[in-house]
Amino acid sequence: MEALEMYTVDPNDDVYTEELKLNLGPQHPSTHGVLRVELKVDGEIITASRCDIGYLHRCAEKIGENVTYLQFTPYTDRMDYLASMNNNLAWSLTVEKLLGVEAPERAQWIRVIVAELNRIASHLIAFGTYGIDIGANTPFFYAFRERESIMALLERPSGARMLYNYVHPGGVAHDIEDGWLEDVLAFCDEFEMRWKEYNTLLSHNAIFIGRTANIGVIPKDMALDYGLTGPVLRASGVSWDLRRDVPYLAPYDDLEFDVPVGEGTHGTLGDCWDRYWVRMREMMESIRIIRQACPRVPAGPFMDKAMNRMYKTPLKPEPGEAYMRCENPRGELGFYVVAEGGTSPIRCRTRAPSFCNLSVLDALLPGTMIADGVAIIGSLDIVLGEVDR
Amino acid sequence: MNETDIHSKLAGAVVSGVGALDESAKDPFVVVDPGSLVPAVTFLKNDADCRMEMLNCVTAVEREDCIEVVYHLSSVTHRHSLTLKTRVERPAGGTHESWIPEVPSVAALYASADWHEREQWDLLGVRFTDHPDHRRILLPEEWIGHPLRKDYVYPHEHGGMPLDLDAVPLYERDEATPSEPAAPRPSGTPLVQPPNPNSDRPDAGGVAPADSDGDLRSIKPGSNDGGGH
Amino acid sequence: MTSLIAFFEGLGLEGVLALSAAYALCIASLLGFITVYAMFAIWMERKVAAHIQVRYGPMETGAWHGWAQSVADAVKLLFKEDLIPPEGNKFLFWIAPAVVFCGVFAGFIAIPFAEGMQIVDLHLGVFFIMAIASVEVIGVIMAGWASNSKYSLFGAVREAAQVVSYEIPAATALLVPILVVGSFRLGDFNAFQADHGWLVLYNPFLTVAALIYFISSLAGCKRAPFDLPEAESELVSGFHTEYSGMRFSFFFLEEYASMFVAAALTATLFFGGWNLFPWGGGWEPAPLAPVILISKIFFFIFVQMWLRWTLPRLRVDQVMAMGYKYLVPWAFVCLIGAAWFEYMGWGGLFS
Amino acid sequence: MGVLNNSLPDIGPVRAVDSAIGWGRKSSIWPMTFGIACCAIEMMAVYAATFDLDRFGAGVPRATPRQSDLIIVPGTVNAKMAVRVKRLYDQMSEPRYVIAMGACVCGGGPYVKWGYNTVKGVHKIIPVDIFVPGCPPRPEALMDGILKLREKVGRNQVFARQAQTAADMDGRYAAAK
Repeated sequence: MEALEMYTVDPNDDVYTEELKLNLGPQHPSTHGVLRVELKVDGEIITASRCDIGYLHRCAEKIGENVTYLQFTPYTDRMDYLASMNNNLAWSLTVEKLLGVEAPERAQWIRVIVAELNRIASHLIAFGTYGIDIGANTPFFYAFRERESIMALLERPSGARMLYNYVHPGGVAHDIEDGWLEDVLAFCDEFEMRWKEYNTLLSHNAIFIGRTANIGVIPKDMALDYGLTGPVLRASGVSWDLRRDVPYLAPYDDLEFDVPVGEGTHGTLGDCWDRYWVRMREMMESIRIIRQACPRVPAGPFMDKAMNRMYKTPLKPEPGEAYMRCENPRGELGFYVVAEGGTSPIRCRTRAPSFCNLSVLDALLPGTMIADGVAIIGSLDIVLGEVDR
Repeated sequence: MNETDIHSKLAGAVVSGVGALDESAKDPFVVVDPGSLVPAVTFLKNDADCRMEMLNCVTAVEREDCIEVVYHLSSVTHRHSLTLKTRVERPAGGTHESWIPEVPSVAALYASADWHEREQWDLLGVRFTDHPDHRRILLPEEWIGHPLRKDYVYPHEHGGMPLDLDAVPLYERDEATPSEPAAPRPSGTPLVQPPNPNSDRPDAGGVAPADSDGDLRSIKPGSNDGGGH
Repeated sequence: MTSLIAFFEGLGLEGVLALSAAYALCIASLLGFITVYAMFAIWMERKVAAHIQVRYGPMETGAWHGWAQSVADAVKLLFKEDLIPPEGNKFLFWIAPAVVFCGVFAGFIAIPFAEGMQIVDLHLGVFFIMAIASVEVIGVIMAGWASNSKYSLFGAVREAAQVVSYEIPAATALLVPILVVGSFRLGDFNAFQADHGWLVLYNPFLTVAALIYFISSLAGCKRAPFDLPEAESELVSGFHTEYSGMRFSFFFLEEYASMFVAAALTATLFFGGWNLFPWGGGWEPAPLAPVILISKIFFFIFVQMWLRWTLPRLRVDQVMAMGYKYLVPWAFVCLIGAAWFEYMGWGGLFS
Repeated sequence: MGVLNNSLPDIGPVRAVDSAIGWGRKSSIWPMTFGIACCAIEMMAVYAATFDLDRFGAGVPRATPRQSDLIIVPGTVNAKMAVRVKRLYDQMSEPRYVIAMGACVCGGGPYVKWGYNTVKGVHKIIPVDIFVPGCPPRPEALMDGILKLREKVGRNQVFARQAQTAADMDGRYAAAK
């Protein structure tokens, strides 16, 4: 940023530059959907920015207040559409907390496997689209190739390709078929090989490191102040993972996994490369979790019997409220539900990780170049469906 | 520390306005007066034993008799969390959207509160006093009403874009004979335009031309704005 | 050219008439060549990209591997609405693609495909190509400015900065073989390399110079990793954001044509021209010369495509830093080093 | 072409020119890089290696509306976005085609009842050529939609007068195939 310091705008000078207003989005190739950022630029350098969101506001919270608890599950799919399983899981856990029930053990282990598979799928999109943002198109195609395998795996128990509606309050919607776990393990072996390929192609590429290292640095205090969570927080050096620190599913206690934290390998702690690299390493941790979990899935029911009976009439929790949070691929997804005895809650609040992670953007952009701005937006890995809900 | 310890520390430190801890709830919560919200949050953030570094979520809840604002705080250092609530009673007659409750903003303490509070203003119409940038966030600035209120009336169209299922498509509309305006909705209270606190325009809250608010948004269509690449 | 004029004179045309007939024939055949080549190159680019990206690319249009894909694209673009932004400068917007195309088109006339098989045998051939190729920048700036779009303007300014900066290392690197051969005439390079082997192997400085020229030519052709003027993830489509239909296809054509010129210079100046083997020769049958040269050119075009679909894009300040901090000094080092080697009489691996 | 549009008699040579243009257009439908919501991910899957839309010559996503022929509207359009979608459509150059992808875009989808903010179908805003329902449609469904669009584009008449009878239409359809 040394260029910026000697670059001051003074209209009294004989030669001075004017600021230009540049509008990024809502239709722009690299705003990851319909984010709109209004920029003031001085040449290539951004001097001020303002996020404008809401281009995908789909009234999810209003719908949550009008439909039953079970009916809301598919709407959670459509919030973070890259990690539907994790969203289903968070919602189911919230309703279970409200009802005071717990899913049977088999369901819990299945939930862990599908959630981690979906975490990999989500990080693969982050990897692929980040490559496009930086100007390398090929990683996207590689990422989608493996993502298709994951989708095929998740399609078998759930019946859907992308928005699964699979994890329900009280368990999972269907049992897994025989042989599915073996296929998951086979995928793990294949993926490990592919992962190395990605690193050869993109992660350690000198141009890629040059574009992402030292860019968009989020210090630890700033990250906490903005309520950032997930890989974005961990890249800033805060070891905070709800799976480990606030275990919301019993199996996570029994599983061994590391929480990757940013190290500032190629630049400063908390820069874009760190965020990218934390995601890449998290994929391998997820593989590790799946490998441990697959042999340990116990026999038994996949759905709570009492809950299954309750589905015949809409669920009616006692008046009360519950806040449940889960570690999603993008960070802490929280559902805050207030029930007053009816078949639908009176308030159904979503604490979306992308929403909080995006709020830091306006603080990061000033002083960077336009190309860096694209790199920063990509490294935050937002999903607009979740930002706007 | 668990919630009880935090509550006793908090009750001891802040002079007034901290209610009892409701331990029967699934997430035990403390109710504080709106007036003592900022001191309470400041204490929770700065006290060495509490260290609530992170404000996870700000939620406004419309109840029968009041609007509640719920703060979920958590500490990364000590791995504990607390739910804090503040309540604004509904005045007599304040049943519809004209009633705008006011709660002090904590955006000066937590940067994350900025967007959360804007969202609650946008969707539920809770005004956060001293908020640095008190605008709508999800809906367009000229939107009428706050949709998560229980008595919200759904609009038929916005900014020329039809929102009804049976609306006539834009390109099939005959300019000479405009289509019949949709019949007014049978139920619901009359639409009252809420005042826009952060605008100096006299017609704030009314129908304004798109993208005409704020200095940055004044990029006009035709130059290089909005939808166009 | 002279032989063509003689041919027309033999047909009974005189003086100016024979000259203009010869020129018309040349221009027509060149236009045809460029169009056919560009269509093939675009198809090739899509296939190369697809195979790098574990897919097939065009398969349906035409029967065999989508060979007619570019033809269909051309037909489509020909019959597409031609939009001119009402707020922009209509005349400049209209003429910019032509200016861009003319610059590159003129570069083709000096390329020798075989002994005597070139339109004009210029004594300053290398110089001419370098100079005329720079005209393209003017057209791009015209396009960016006349579009009345901020993204176009950004793309145009980036192009201006980048191309002008990379002319310096490119020209300096080209001076190295010129110094060794002692001529600007492109035909002389072929003759020299027939005697002494490929110049890229002549001495180490020429090897580095070849690399520097190739990298600079990538920047000159706006190819990745230097495709900043049309960086899709940042500037939508850069300077041609507002162009549609046929006018847009001229920019397409220009990009591929300039790739050809750059690859032709690389092949002629450093990689033996139409001499097949690195140790020189000149004994290949004459009809094979164009085949050899064009194969080499397509190899370099393939390398350009390969790089494009593998590497991420540099940032604008990194592009400048790379040009001025690394390429320019190294180009001068090569120039001085090669001069020293020539003075000492060293070099010439195969001579 | 302007005045010549659909004004020449429907005879053999004109028809041949028309079908050549139709062949060019249908073989080279360049979509716009445009993503809104969930469906955009499935749309990306269609471009990606497994499905590879480029086989049909449609895999050149252009970022600018000026150069694109097809706008796939992939995901819920709300009041704020609808203005932009309309403007994008207006900025495209003729001939332009629209595919409505997904239930939300075809008619409101899951948000039809309680969505105070959503436009119930993008056909309220811009004319749509092909509807691809599903939430989200599988990539195969979108591929099918694009193939249907190819058929539609291929039998379009540029110069010749519009077909008058159904039999005439069928003849053209067979010829275009």
